[in-house]
Amino acid sequence: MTADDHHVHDHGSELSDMQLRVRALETILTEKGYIDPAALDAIVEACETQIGPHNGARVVARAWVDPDFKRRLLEDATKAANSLGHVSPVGAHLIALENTPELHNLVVCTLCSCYPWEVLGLPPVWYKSAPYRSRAVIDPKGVLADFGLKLPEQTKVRIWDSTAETRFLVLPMRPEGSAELSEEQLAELVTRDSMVGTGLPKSPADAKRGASR
Amino acid sequence: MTADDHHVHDHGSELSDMQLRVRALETILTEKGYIDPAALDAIVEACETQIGPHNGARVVARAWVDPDFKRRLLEDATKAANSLGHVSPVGAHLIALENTPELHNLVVCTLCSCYPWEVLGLPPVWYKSAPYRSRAVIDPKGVLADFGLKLPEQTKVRIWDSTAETRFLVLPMRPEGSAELSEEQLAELVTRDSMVGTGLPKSPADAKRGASR
Amino acid sequence: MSNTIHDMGGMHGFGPVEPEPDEPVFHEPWEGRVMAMQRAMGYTQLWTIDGGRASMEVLPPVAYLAASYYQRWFLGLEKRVTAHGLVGADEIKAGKSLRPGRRLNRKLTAADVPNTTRRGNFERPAPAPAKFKTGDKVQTRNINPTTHTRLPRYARGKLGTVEAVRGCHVYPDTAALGDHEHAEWLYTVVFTGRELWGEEADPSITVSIEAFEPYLGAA
Amino acid sequence: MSNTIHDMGGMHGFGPVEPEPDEPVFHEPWEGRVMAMQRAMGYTQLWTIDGGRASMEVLPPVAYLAASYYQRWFLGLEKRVTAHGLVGADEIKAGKSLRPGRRLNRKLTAADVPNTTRRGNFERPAPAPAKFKTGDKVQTRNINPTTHTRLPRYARGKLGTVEAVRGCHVYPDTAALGDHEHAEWLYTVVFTGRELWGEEADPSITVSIEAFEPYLGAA
Repeated sequence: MTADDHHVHDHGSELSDMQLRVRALETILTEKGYIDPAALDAIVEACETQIGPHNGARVVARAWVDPDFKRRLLEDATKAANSLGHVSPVGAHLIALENTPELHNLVVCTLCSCYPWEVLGLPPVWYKSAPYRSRAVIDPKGVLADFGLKLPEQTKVRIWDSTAETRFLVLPMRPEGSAELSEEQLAELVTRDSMVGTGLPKSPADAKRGASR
Repeated sequence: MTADDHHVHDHGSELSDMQLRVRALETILTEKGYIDPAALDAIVEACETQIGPHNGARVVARAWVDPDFKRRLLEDATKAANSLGHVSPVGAHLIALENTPELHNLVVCTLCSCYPWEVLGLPPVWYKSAPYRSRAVIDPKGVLADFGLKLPEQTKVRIWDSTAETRFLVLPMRPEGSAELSEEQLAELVTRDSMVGTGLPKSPADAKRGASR
Repeated sequence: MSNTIHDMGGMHGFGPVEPEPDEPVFHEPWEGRVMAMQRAMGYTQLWTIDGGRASMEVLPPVAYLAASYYQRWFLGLEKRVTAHGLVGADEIKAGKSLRPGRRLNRKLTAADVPNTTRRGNFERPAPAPAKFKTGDKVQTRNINPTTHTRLPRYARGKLGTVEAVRGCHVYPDTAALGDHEHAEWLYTVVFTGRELWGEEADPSITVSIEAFEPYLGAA
Repeated sequence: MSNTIHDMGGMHGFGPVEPEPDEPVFHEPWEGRVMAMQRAMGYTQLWTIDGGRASMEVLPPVAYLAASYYQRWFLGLEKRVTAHGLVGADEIKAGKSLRPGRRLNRKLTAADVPNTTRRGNFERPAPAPAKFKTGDKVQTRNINPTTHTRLPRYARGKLGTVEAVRGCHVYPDTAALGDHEHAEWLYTVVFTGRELWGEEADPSITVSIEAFEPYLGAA
């Protein structure tokens, strides 16, 4: 057993510890009148159902079909996203980053886990992990390779380190062969990873086969 | 229990694990004919008895009483130390660093644990620890304060990061009130820490009271 | 503290990124509770997001790295509620409240939740005009404060270009110390990969940070 | 790897230095055995001290930090003997030898030990004259290799002064990759605290590193 195995092993056994400790803190904060468990329930439910990458996908799909919306999105993504009634409200300083054949955008938060959760939901574990946070800024192509993504030779990569309260949403390129699709069908092609920059949208063919992420 | 406590706690229980694992590796290496346990015994014994700060102390004491030796020590510490028959043999590239009222020298190895072990013995745990390695180069006065050492206002601090195979021995200032002492008595005043730069030599009065380190 | 393990941009050795297929929003129910407690306590306005971050950054490095993400949030939250005198260490130990709570400015109810799924706005009126404009060459300062900052180590003392002026925002370095309103101009500053990582770096890479004005000097 | 957790100069958050009064040479008997095995295996000349260091630097960061010093040595040694094909992973697992060992160049005996308490000499004949001399201003290069180096992160891309020329020594960056003889000039290069840590740093501090010629450019 290495020291490393040791920690991995601990981790499992700590989970039930954590459950007890978290419950105790919630009890204390509730008894002291600081929090209302019903509010916590509502937050958890919102995270599990309401907010999520489907919101971002709708923004992207609209930008693909509506040049005027796309222009407004690149000008002020908060305002543009909030103009779509079916997207949950977006706070200040959302910034849309347009991918082109010449430029691929990749978003990271090296210092913690800043993420545009109103449009993408809570960040996945990998986004908050040391491997992603440490490597995205020094070895972005290696990181993309971990996601199975190899960009064309001529494409430059721009990494956005989210060090302040501005938040970044990648506007991926519309996939080939999607000319006939409706806005709703296009939204189905937009993956979470394609809006972070670690993936591309699904192709219409992939979507038919039911590929996910 | 915090995650931190958890690790501290593990540490204790790992010791016996370590004993078993180390013994197993020694058995394998011996059975395969790579090592001779008697040689290991001899190395451990040399570390526990032969090499140690008493060697460095003799070098320092001689430099305090013999200006010509001091000159030679500052020119080529390996050669000068090896000219003292009673000091165990010193390898190449030992460099002596003279403390003065204007300049205090402090030795660290930020990348691992490089240390002039022929004259000081194996490094203490603190020298190899993350707190010392991380802070000595950015907050040397804070580190000295951890050792209870406050330098005069006008004293500059020079930190030597041992990033190669050169090794550094601090030549501390001879303490006040030591004019009457013999070379052997002076050697008793020279502490390990005073030769790393994290301490000063004992004063003759301290030495009488039996202060150590 | 600024140069703690959380500032890991450019470090090696953490291994590959491992995406999890069909990852759930929470892996354990307690993770959701921690996230929700964080939001609910944030609503009291006793600290800003910067205070929250700072309380995780001071975790011992082994604890920081060994803890999972929500464990870190939990440890930070526990630290913050005790540091602010909201909960006693004895209560944490006992696992229950031992005395009445303090009166707080506001308390999040379930009815408020829909409004809190929108991020707060940290933009503030500008006390002075912006020093830099788009296209300006700037050099990031080499600062190493023992308090919170959002200027990562890898981007200190580097030459970059202002790409956008983002308005005037609450300044994290002072907000973490309790001044929740002091604001500074915020810029997107872009660096070449070679400026950050040396002449052997991939020339097709650029990296930007969101940099507050005190992080920058004219180049 | 170069930017791993072992390169911790200038980091915050590890807490105070805690000297131990009357510290023993070894805290546990196994520590002495690990130290001695390290020396005995080093004597075989299958790797240099740089290879030894590199094998510890690639430990996962949590393992590196959580392990005690001699645990780290042990983990590094275990990695090295298996990586060099001296011991099989199956033998490590079994805790005993399962087949005869390879023939090695030399084997340390008890009689050799007195000679091994003297450090090896890594100085080598110079292939070319030194590029720099005492007093020269130099700028350290900004390198971020994924292999071993002895140029710490905090001293990269900084202006310094050559204070001494130390001769021509085996170059760690290539030695760790298996070339045990390639040598480079070595210099003591000194920096002001302000160059390293910014204008707010204590002006009474200077820091030097021992820098190999490939780490340096003229300033």
